Amino acid sequence: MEQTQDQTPYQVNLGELFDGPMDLLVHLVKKNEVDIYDIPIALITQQYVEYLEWMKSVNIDVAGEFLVMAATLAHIKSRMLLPTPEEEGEDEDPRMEIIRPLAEYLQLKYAADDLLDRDRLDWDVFRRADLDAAEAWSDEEPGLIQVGLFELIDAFQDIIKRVSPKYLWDLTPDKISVKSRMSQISELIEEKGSVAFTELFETEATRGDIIVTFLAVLEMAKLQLIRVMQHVESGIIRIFNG
Amino acid sequence: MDDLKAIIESLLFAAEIPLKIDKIKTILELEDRDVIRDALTSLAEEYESGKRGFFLNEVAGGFQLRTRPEYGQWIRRLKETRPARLSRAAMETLSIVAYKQPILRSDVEYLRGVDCGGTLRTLLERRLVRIMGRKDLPGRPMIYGTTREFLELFDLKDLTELPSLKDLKDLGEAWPNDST
Amino acid sequence: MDDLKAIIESLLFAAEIPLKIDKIKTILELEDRDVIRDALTSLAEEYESGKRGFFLNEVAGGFQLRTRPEYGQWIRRLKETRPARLSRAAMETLSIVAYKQPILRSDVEYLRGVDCGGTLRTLLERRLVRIMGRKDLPGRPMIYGTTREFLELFDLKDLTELPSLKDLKDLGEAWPNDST
Repeated sequence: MEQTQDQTPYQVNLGELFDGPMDLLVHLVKKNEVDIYDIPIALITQQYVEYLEWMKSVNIDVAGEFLVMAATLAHIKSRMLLPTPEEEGEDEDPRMEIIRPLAEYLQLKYAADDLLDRDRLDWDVFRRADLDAAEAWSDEEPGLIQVGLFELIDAFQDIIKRVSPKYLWDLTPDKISVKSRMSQISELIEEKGSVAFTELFETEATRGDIIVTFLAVLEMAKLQLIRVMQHVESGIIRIFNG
Repeated sequence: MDDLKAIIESLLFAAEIPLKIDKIKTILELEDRDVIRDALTSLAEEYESGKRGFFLNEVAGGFQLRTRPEYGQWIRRLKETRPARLSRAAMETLSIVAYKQPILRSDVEYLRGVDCGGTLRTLLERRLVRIMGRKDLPGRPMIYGTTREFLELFDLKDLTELPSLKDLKDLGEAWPNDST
Repeated sequence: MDDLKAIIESLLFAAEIPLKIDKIKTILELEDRDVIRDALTSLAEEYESGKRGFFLNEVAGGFQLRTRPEYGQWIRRLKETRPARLSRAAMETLSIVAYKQPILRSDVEYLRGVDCGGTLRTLLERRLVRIMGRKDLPGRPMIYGTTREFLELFDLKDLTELPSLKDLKDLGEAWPNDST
């Protein structure tokens, strides 16, 4: 799909000219027509820094990641200047630190181009218009449902935006684990009718899991989703549907 | 098939509403309506004599490709087995049950601000939501939770795999350059 | 055209998403996949030799009728709504997810050298990327992958059909497109 080329002057930031420091590096390597596997690191570092300076001078916001890359380049440059101790003569070329990710980035950039060169749906080729699209959204439709996780959380977020923040209790991992365990226990009881308390722990591995299971049972008992009964003689505790 | 006919066929194929001759004329920058009419007639004859899966229907002042009526039974089967989507309302209700379970219908309705009896019933029928039990309150209201089918639908191992609101918030806003 | 072929043509015509052979088999209550495959091959050849307005495309694990790419310019005139575009940043992120999936956001960001939350969100909203689950790491980060819609958009049968990554040493003077 085509690129957005219009950049309004007062809104420019470096991220709009270049999609990040890697993109700027690609631009410099390309401009200098140098081999990516034999980058003249001093030259590229100098031009990279000059670029950032120029950006700042025309009031363009330079994002942090561009500065991180400048530091990386400077570091590689300094390592190139250091004499290599003979016993470490087989050390890797310091430039590999930047060449490797740059090469991979380039490969994937080419791949993106390859994808765009294909016959794109709704641009080069078209399928038949979806005449029944509206109907497909009805509640009455039986059968399978086609939906993604993103839609689910997106729907939930919309609701959260609408209701008061006091209702927004935090879903910490522990709380979610307990909920998840509650759901599993509930399924188990539904299947078997009842389950021995100890059975719930047999497959548990970690201490954390045991606590989660225990909290789940407590919460379910509190909500009266389950009934906890102890056998008078054997002492075995069994859990039944509430 | 000559080019003009093929192009007109492709336009008919992709059009959402019956295609008027004048519209084809404008798109193809043609002077002459007759050329278009001839092409349409020729296409219609071809579909008929070739006994194809669809035919050219003159309808609502334009032309539209439609599947042959005698194949209606098969098409209906196709549509029946089509993966349905959940309505926005059902999606909202499902997300509340998923994230807040175990939850009462009244709490779902408090969050959505509307009656949810219908959507909850739909979700129960589709086995995405189930009744986990009843709460010890006047009227013994039902408590809802999600099912194993729910996990399967979203390809989740368990509920801890559900993305949290924080996950979504961490992504930030959609990229402004991408017109959605 | 024999009846089976015509019926399959009508199914292809009416289907919203690429039609799988198994689906056709179920709808028509056939025993034999080969009959269906033969009919599809024969249809594809007919569309090709007859140079019709559309062709049979094998995509996303199924078959779909699509208008010929050389007529894209005319159909674009017909469709007044402009297709949603993806920015360069979104395309880069998408290709990384496609080639490296299942992948974490942090790995996408390592490769691109920039924050990718916004572009990932765009891609999720467009259903080109999906959440595949969570990784068992601190913070339980989400794992991303591509969708059927991704395959459909770029005319791919499946992920193995992704263009192979190029060996940079063979590329010589060719550079990927960029804004410069």
